[in-house]
Amino acid sequence: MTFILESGYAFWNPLIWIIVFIVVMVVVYFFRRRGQKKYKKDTAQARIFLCGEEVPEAEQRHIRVGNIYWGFFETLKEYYNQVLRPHTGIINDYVLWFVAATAISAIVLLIAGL
Amino acid sequence: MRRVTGLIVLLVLVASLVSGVLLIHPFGDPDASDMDDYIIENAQEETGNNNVVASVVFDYRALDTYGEATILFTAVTGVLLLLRTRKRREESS
Amino acid sequence: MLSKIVRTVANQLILFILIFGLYVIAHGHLTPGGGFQGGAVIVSGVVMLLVAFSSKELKKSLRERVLSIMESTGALIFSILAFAGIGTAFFYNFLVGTPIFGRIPAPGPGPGDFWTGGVVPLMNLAVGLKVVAGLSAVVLAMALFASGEEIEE
Amino acid sequence: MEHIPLNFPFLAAALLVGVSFYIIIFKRNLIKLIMGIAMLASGVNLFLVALGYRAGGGAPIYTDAPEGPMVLPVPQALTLTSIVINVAVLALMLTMVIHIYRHTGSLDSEKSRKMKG
Amino acid sequence: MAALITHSSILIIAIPLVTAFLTPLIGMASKKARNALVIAILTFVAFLVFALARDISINGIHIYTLGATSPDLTIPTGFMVPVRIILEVDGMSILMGIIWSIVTLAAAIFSLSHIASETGQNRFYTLLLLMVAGGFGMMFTSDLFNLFVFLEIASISGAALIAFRTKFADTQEGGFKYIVVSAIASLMVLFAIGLLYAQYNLLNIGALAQVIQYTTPDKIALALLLIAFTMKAGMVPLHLWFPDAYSVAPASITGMLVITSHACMYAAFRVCFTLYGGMLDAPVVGWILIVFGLLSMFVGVTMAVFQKDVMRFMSYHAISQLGYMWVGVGVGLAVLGNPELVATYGRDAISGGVFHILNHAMYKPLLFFTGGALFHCTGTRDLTKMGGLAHKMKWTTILYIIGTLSISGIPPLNGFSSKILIYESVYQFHPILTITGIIVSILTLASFTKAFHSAFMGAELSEYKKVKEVPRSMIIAMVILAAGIVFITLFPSLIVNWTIHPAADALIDQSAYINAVTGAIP
Repeated sequence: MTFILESGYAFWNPLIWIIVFIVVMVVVYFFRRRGQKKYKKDTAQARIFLCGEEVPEAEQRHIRVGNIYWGFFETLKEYYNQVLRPHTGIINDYVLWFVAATAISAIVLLIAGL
Repeated sequence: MRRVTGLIVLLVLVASLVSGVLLIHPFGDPDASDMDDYIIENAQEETGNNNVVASVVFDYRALDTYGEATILFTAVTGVLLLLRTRKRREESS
Repeated sequence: MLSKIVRTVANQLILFILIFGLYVIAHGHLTPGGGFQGGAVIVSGVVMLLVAFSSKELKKSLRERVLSIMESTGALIFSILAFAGIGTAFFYNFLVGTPIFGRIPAPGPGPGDFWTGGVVPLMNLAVGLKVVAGLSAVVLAMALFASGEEIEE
Repeated sequence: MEHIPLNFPFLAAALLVGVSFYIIIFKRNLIKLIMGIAMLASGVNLFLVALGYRAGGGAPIYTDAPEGPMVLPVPQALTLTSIVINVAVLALMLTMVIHIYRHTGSLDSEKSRKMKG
Repeated sequence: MAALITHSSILIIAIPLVTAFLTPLIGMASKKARNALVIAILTFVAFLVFALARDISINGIHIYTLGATSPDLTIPTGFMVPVRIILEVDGMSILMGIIWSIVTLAAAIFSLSHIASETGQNRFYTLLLLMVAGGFGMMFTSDLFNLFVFLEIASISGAALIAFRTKFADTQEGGFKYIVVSAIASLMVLFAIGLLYAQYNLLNIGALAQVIQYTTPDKIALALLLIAFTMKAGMVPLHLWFPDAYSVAPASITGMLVITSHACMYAAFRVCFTLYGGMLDAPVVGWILIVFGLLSMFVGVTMAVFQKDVMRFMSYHAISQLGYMWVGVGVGLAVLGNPELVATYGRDAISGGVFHILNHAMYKPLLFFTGGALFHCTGTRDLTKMGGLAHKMKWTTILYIIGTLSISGIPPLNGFSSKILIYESVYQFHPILTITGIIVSILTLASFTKAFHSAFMGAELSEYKKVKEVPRSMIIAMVILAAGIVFITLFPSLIVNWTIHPAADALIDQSAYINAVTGAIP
């Protein structure tokens, strides 16, 4: 069987997954068809309502990358402060890290062999 | 801070390198030299070279030399690629 | 551009450097030396010319296009010599035992024979050509770039 | 450990590597950094070529060779290859430093950096 | 044909080299001829690689002795150890070779229009071919010093290509960082080779593996080799140069640089599994790889969420994905001394790690190419300036979605099949590894969604009214890789049985590699 991937515990078969996916899609389509028939495009039904305020242009409504996941970064502020510290961008530091890693692994290997 | 850590780490590295090089064979007395002895003995017969180093460079380890020549070619190409100027000046003028 | 004395001396000296470099390249299979070393000797002469004359002057006689072609040619000769042995194995020394460079020297120390070495002398020549062209091109390109001259594409 | 006094060339190579790492880590000037790399290469080459030495050995070349043992030829070939490789690397590095200087007007590795984080 | 197969391993290395020497000459005459030559040669090389792969699956390890009286004669008659340089291609090498041949072909096709407006194209293609040859040499050689030489070819040409766009300052900086790091790493590799050569007077990996003792200098050499190769592969905390160099290169080159990282990773595996093999203090080295791998996964992905430069963002993801492979193979290495555990989950862990190399080599160049397509159209890599590009670049959007789903391990795409192999086997070693892996996978999806939203979604922006879909050759290059993804998706078991398991077995079974050199009958 070329489709079944044995992974030790269980198996993985993309074909089954795709078939299930298609079946689910058909079911979803079936439910969707039973939806409201009264919906009309380009009427007040479809327009954005912003508490009566004027809605900005489509171009301005695009959320730029700097504003996405703000809460995530705010929560992990401490972590990011720490993890950004080694990222200095100075080539000398890169070599220092190399020297440090080599020294540490040499010591670990030497001690472990004793 | 950086200086102190750097120096400590550097000293550890140098210490391990020194301990490594001190435990190999004594200078001037290689432990094992099978491969080199074979080359010294057979270079004249197999490659017809009096210069054993040349026979190693161009016969026994010729792929290294090919790679070395390629590296030189690469570096020259790279330098000439990076120092190209003519077209750019035409664009700006 | 340096004084006239330096230029004249450099003009005369380049010939000897060239001969010495060619000697080192050609006898690479007999004496210490070889393509890389001899090539470096000749390039040192080119650097001397570069110091004595300006890069502008040198550019007239050493075209980068020519150097580029020379370098590719050297590398291609090397490749052809490598591919020629492919009947047996890549890099097989197929010239040993043939009339061209094919003599086998007597075992042990000896005076040395120029017509020995198989493909090694030819490879030395190819590498020498390549090193001369390549390193001259690098030195020249750096000098030209530093002086704000144009470099050929 | 009994052969420490005879191992000075190896020791010198290891220390040369250490000194050049010191230069590479602590000197902010890019040209000095390149010099450090050149020294590092010299240290490694010294180590390699010292490996092949045999006490009292001559060059492994049969043309009018004196009697006696010959030193090992393979380390010499390796060193030759390594030297040429380092020439190539240095040429390319210097070219890039020329460009960095043209663009940023500085040779300091901290002041000339644009990318961070 | 038989002769072609016999010599194929050296031809795969030599043909790109010879073409590289020819390219400047032909390029002076005609641009079109040069482009056609490059593509044709890379196609031919890919064909040779596949022919060699078929031969290896039938006849076992392919061996080629350079300059000997017969290519099979690894050891001179009447002698004990190999003298000449030997190329040895086993399951793992050929897997890397297949990856490299596909990705280089795609990258060359992508370059055709990606750098069409730049100067210095002759030299660009020359360096590209040299890099191809260097990569193949690294993968196929069984000689340590030769490995160093090819490593240098790949890194020098890579550095020159990174700095290709000389009019920007950051390209020069990225190229400089890359070459400094490569030079130091490869010099340390050379030092380690010196340490090994001093004790055993050998340079061949197979012959060295037979006699290696794991003395103190050997341990130092192992540390130097391991850290040098992991640095070149971009493992945290040695990854700092990685985004700097990868984000500024032309996109086609970045796609290839990812695979050179894999090649360095392959070299590290080769050193651990084949060179030291049974003598190795396997749990310690395994745990070193696992700890650094976990760090790579986590730090890589969290730094990626933070990025605003599209190429930089993808480079951090490459670091994170490389962590999966380190963890998978590290677990396999940690249990290497215990045949029972190897059979239970060690082999599956190594297979998962190796399978992830293959998958990553398909979707990460694809993502880098889409990033390059964005740069090609908008002239910027800054995600904050992008938006609404899906309206104009439909093909790029679809291909980006395929890559995103694949890298985040969404079933049924190929990223999932390798990740499930890693998760299930690694869980039996230590559950925390799997948990970290799943968290990282979620964060990967989150960050790619963010980049997708900011670049492709939203209304059309006025500054990009004139943007058109990228030229056809770029789309073809991306479609080649996407086709690879779809193929692996549909037939995971076929791929695993044909290529991944032989590769994992080649890593585990050290003796086969040694026997191929020393000529003993297995």
